[in-house]
Amino acid sequence: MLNIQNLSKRFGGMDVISGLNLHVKAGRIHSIIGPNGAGKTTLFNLITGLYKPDSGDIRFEQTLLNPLKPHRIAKLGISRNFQNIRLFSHMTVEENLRMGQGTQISFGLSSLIPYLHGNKRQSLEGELERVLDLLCFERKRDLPASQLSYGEQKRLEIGRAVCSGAKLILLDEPAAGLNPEESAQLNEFILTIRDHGVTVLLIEHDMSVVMKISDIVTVINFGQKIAEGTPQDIRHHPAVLEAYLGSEEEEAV
Amino acid sequence: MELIQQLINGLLQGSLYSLLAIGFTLIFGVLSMMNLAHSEVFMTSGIMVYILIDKVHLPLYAAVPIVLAGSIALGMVIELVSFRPIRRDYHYAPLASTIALGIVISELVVNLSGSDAKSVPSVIHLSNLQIGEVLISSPQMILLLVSLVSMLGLSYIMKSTKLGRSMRALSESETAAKLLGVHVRFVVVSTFVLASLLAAVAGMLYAIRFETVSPFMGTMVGLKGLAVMIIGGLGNIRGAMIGGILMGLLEVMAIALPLGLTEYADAVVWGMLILILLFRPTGLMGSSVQTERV
Amino acid sequence: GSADTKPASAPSANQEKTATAKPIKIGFLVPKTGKGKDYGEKEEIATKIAVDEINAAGGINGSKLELVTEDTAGDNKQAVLLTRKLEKENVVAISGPHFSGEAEVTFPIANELKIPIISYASAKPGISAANRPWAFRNSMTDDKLLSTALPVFAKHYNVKKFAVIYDEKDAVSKSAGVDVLPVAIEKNGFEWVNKSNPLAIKTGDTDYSAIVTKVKGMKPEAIAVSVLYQEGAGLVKELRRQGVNVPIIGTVGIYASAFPKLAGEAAKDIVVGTYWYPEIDRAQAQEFLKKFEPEAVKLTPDASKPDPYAVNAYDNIQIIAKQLKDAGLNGDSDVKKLRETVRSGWEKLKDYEGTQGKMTIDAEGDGVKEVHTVTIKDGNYAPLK
Amino acid sequence: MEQSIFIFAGINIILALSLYVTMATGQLSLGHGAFMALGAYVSSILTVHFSIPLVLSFLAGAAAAALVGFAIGFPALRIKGIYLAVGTLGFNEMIEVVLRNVDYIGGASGLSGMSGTTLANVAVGTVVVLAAVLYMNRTRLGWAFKAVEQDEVAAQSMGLNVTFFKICAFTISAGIAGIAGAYYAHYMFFIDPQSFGFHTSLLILFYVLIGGYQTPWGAVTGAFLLTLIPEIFRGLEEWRLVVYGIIIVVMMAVRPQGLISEKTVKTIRSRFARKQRQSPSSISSLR
Amino acid sequence: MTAILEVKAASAAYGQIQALRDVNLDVYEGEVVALIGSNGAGKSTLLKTISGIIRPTNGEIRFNGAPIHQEQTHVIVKSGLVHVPEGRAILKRMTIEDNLLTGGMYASKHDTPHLLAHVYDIFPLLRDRRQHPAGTLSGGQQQMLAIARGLMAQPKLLMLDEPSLGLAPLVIKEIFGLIQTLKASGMTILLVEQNARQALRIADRGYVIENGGIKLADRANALLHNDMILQAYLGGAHSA
Ligand SMILES: Nc1ncnc2c1ncn2[C@@H]1O[C@H](COP(=O)(O)OP(=O)(O)OP(=O)(O)O)[C@@H](O)[C@H]1O
Ligand SMILES: Nc1ncnc2c1ncn2[C@@H]1O[C@H](COP(=O)(O)OP(=O)(O)OP(=O)(O)O)[C@@H](O)[C@H]1O
Ligand SMILES: [Mg+2]
Ligand SMILES: [Mg+2]
Repeated sequence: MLNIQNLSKRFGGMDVISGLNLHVKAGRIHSIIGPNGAGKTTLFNLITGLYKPDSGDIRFEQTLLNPLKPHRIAKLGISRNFQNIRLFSHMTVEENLRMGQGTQISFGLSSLIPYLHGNKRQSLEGELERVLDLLCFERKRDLPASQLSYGEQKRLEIGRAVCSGAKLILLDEPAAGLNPEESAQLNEFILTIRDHGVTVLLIEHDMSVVMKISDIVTVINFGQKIAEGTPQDIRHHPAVLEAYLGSEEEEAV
Repeated sequence: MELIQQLINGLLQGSLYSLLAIGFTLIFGVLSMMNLAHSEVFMTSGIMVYILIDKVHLPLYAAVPIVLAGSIALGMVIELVSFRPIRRDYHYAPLASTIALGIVISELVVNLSGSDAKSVPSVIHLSNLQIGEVLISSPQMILLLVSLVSMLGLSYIMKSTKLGRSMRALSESETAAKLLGVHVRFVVVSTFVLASLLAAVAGMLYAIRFETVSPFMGTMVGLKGLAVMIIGGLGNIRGAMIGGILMGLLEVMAIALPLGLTEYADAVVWGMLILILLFRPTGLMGSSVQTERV
Repeated sequence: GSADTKPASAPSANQEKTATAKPIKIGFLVPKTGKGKDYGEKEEIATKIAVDEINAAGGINGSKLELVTEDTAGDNKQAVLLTRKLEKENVVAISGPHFSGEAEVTFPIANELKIPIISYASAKPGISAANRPWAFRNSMTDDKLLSTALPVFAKHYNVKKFAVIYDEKDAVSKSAGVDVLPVAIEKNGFEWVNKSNPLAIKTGDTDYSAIVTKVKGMKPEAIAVSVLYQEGAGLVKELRRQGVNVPIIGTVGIYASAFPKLAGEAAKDIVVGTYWYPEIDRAQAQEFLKKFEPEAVKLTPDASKPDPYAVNAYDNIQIIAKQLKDAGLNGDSDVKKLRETVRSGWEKLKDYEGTQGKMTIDAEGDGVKEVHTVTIKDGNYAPLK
Repeated sequence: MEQSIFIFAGINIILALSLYVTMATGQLSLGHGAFMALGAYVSSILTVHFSIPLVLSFLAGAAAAALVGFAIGFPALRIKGIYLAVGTLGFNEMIEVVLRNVDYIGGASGLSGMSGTTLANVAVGTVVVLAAVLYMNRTRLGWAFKAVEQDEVAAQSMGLNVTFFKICAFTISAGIAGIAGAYYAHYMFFIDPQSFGFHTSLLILFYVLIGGYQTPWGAVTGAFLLTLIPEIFRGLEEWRLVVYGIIIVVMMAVRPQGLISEKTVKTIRSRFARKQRQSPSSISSLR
Repeated sequence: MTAILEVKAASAAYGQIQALRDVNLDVYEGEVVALIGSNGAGKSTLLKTISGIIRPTNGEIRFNGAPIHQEQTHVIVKSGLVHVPEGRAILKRMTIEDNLLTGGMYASKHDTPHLLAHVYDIFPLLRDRRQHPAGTLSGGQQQMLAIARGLMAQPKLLMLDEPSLGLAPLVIKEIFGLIQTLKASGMTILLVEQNARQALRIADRGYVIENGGIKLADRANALLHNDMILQAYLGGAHSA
């Protein structure tokens, strides 16, 4: 579904991503892990078009993403959340989710015409309620995003990404700031959306999430892939232990 | 020869813009908000010079400290009423507030001293410097030196001192600065004091050079100062200096060169501003390194 | 029109003292705040002197004169608003406004509402002509002033090569600098050194070093400046500072009672054509000055002499009062009739003897008066001899 | 009160709404005087020189302004915040200089002879513009503007074409300002370049900031109040402007978000709509 | 042992929203105290209230015996109570070193180089990039900078709001190790963590906060084995 070949990106003389190949299969939960500064977020930024690659190809279902603007890429069916929260802080929870549907319905001049897309709007309403429900935001739906706590904002961002109805969702550290109980709920949530046929590309440092739900894990360091495999393989991979996990101990679930 | 004279004219004319822009940029650099009443401090200090010398008949050396003190007080008042009550989230509010305050200040001056321009008696006659055929106005020369010195001094302060770091921290985030132990009020007030001092010096030297002050003299010069700040890059003190000189030179050259642009001198200046922004959206010396991570 | 006057209301001194008739209201548009404040305040003094004089002398056929003063702040929008407001208040005529921009917007309204309006200061050519028959200006435009003053000036200093500097932002100065001065210079057969090379400053400028350096290089024998007096003072100072000591002739904008002090030592060999200067040799003028100066000195001690505009404002009231008095009308008369009387009075005004010598309103609705070529001597305007 | 005041109030409300539209996408413009000038000049030339009907000339004025707004929108994309504010101010000044030097339109002397603005047609114009802006705000287009204002990067990732929305806002806004300019010109009988200088742009900014930039209602309120206040204080004579300034300073200190904020509107709306709102939520809580 | 920090019946609100209710909390000198609770419980609000970013509506807060609930933040910081906030509050345009130096504002000229060297030793990565704008750092790197900056202030009491946020497992271990080292060197620490299990492991005592009020306070070890806590905050019993 997503095919990345020989991708490279430099910042100020530093190779942040160098010659990375990545293959994401449809309907999977594909995790990316790696030390801080390994280039994971940069990879997301490259996929979603916020950064332009120095070299290499990114293909999504045959479409070459390299020359596309971020909003085009979003419209192709790729949505994401942000590691540093970027909510529409003056909008309410509900409005934020509604903005997430931007890929599904035109927000342009045609929206000035009343009653256009009536059916579509209705179905989007339903979907919105469902997400509100799933994320337990019903009580806070009318609260401005700025008045949520960190963890709540984090959850809202995930909800917004999910609302887009995208085929591929990129989640950057969704569990950061959630307590174990909540990340367990998050696991359920991610599995649910996967079961709805959505592909998930996940960056996460919380191994209780990664190891439990990933179908495949890619480990990168210094912008290069150092390992790839099932969670079981990765857990015992020496290079990964050395660079990322540290000595093997009680991560076991 | 004429060209050299014109270059000097431009340099000197620009130094006034520089000095004002340094004040503008200093305040922006700390608060990330604009003080559009800053040019009224310049105007008021000019008017104060006139009142103290022409009406109160003080000698210049006695007038100077009073003007400086008055301007600092005015700067502090501006801070008190237009900035202190307003939280960062509402960064537009000081725009309206300081414009309105500027109106209040200039209308007060008009009501108290009339709307006419006033001639300042030449108590000290700083004679012009004549080098060959080139004529250099001494007060403007001083203005240029003051701008240079304050640029160097302030750049150093901003870069390498505790106060400077506090200022920069404050400009990015008030909460973060507080958590790091920055005494917010002290830093803000010091900034206004510094900026007002510069404006006062500019106002006084202007009064001495042109021997005329008026309640409206802040408007046009202030607008140019604003443009200069933008040309240099918000918060960049060296940028403000260079921008001012550039603006002065350009203004003079629009008149001096036989391009038929005299009537369009202003358009040339603003055109340059727009051009610069097109190619460098954050000014000549504004940081182009993208620090906003996604 | 004595036929209109009822026999019973034959003028009598005692009746006037008791003032049985309703007062006659005159509107007065004046900039009392903002950029024109200092002018406006003096215009108000002068106007009040005129009103007081008339009321002290018994008013107009049994009516007191009542002034309705409105502050335009020099702002076109407010001038529009206030003109309509004054009309609603049933004023008989409006004296004002001051600025040409304000005249541009108020004259059409006056024309539409059929109320006479007489500006005492506007000097931009053509505004009254475009708004016949209700708009007038008791002021003179540059073309008329310069056609007299320029030859006198040139002859006096024996100069033939002129440079022209004008203010491109101020409409009056620009039209004088672009249309009037060049014509006058060439008509007199003089040379215009910067013909292909316009020299412009603009209102609000303060540093004139560049333009002066440029003029200096052109080596003119004389300089004609079409600028307002505040900019004018700065400009001549800079000219003198850079050693350009040629004589200077100015347009209307440069004549101001505050100018000599503002220009200081630089105010040498500066000539301007005017229909008024304080030393003018007329009893009425000196009488007016005696009342005016003690008031004005309280406001602007440096410039207590009236500008031509204040004098015009004074004359405006006197002329209107005289017209109504002569027509035998008072405050009880129909306001439409009063207005028409004033209008036709102005239209026909000829050789009126006011403070400034004979004045006439020409077919365009503008004043035509005797022109004096004056220069600055000891900080005062005096005839060029 | 004199009806001129209401005419000016109407024109100012249109201006404030126009600036509101750009500010809705987070673009602070101090160049709206120039757009107003374009509308004023184009419509005036059409009515005075070509005797085109008023309505058509107004539309042409708006279109001309919108076109320039569209053109300005592109460079404005890269320029943000205060840079954009001062850049547009520079644009305003440049347009003024250019207008001053074009003889066909009267140069510094200005242009006169227009007429036709009445209280009735200003009222219609104001209501139509207000209704349009309010409607726009409720559509997804309005939401997109808000999203762009709050976070461009996030908006892009929601599939919103930030470029399109920003230029769209600039174009619409300039067009609205052009309409205001046309009304102004045909009321004043006379226009000159100075009537549209940066002072005008600053005044427009005032209306929006004092009234509140978060909603169209704020812009309307600000424009209306600030048109009226100077008239109410006429009795203060020369202290009028001082008092005016002080009022604004105090207002900003007390309500930096402007008189009418989004919250105000919401509170008022929910007060009216309380009953309807409560029923569905109580049903869902029963479930 | 004396309480270095005493929070007595403190309440705080954001406008109408009551975020803290009658919170009582003590931290004794040399302790590590963990504060746990779910999203929106009020943990960050409590820290903000202590450090003077928001004013309590009620109650009293004392640091070293002196009341601080009316003090300005910079005074509180100067007295040795330092708060490393959630969301990092990095000064993005300033270089990493300037960030650190600003953090070490009240250190003497003499101490500053040593302090710098010290934190660079803890986070060598920061040394490599010390002249870069801090905004270019990756999320986790920014978190390290925030912690390092807190250390620069040489606090007596350090309040860490989710220090492990966004850090790789290896680094989290280091951070927890660091906390223990700091404790050993005599620093007192108030720790807010979602990673409750690890937090409680290194803490002496723990508080559980829920809906803006303290629900439970006990020795950390006891909390670790409290069934209710296990269920609600530690992700269930099965992994104990
Ligand atoms: N715009 C930029 N300018 C300069 N350097 C950058 C920029 N973006 C990323 N980098 C650098 O690239 C490296 C990788 O950053 P990235 O954010 O991708 O890391 P990450 O793997 O997401 O780390 P973390 O787990 O800490 O979030 C970092 O060293 C960062 O400083
Ligand atoms: N700026 C704010 N304005 C209004 N309400 C706020 C604000 N910040 C937080 N709140 C509210 O206060 C409550 C407590 O928030 P706080 O940030 O203290 O939670 P927390 O325990 O730190 O949660 P998290 O683990 O998600 O960081 C939350 O319900 C939140 O909605
Ligand atoms: Mg990252
Ligand atoms: Mg928190």
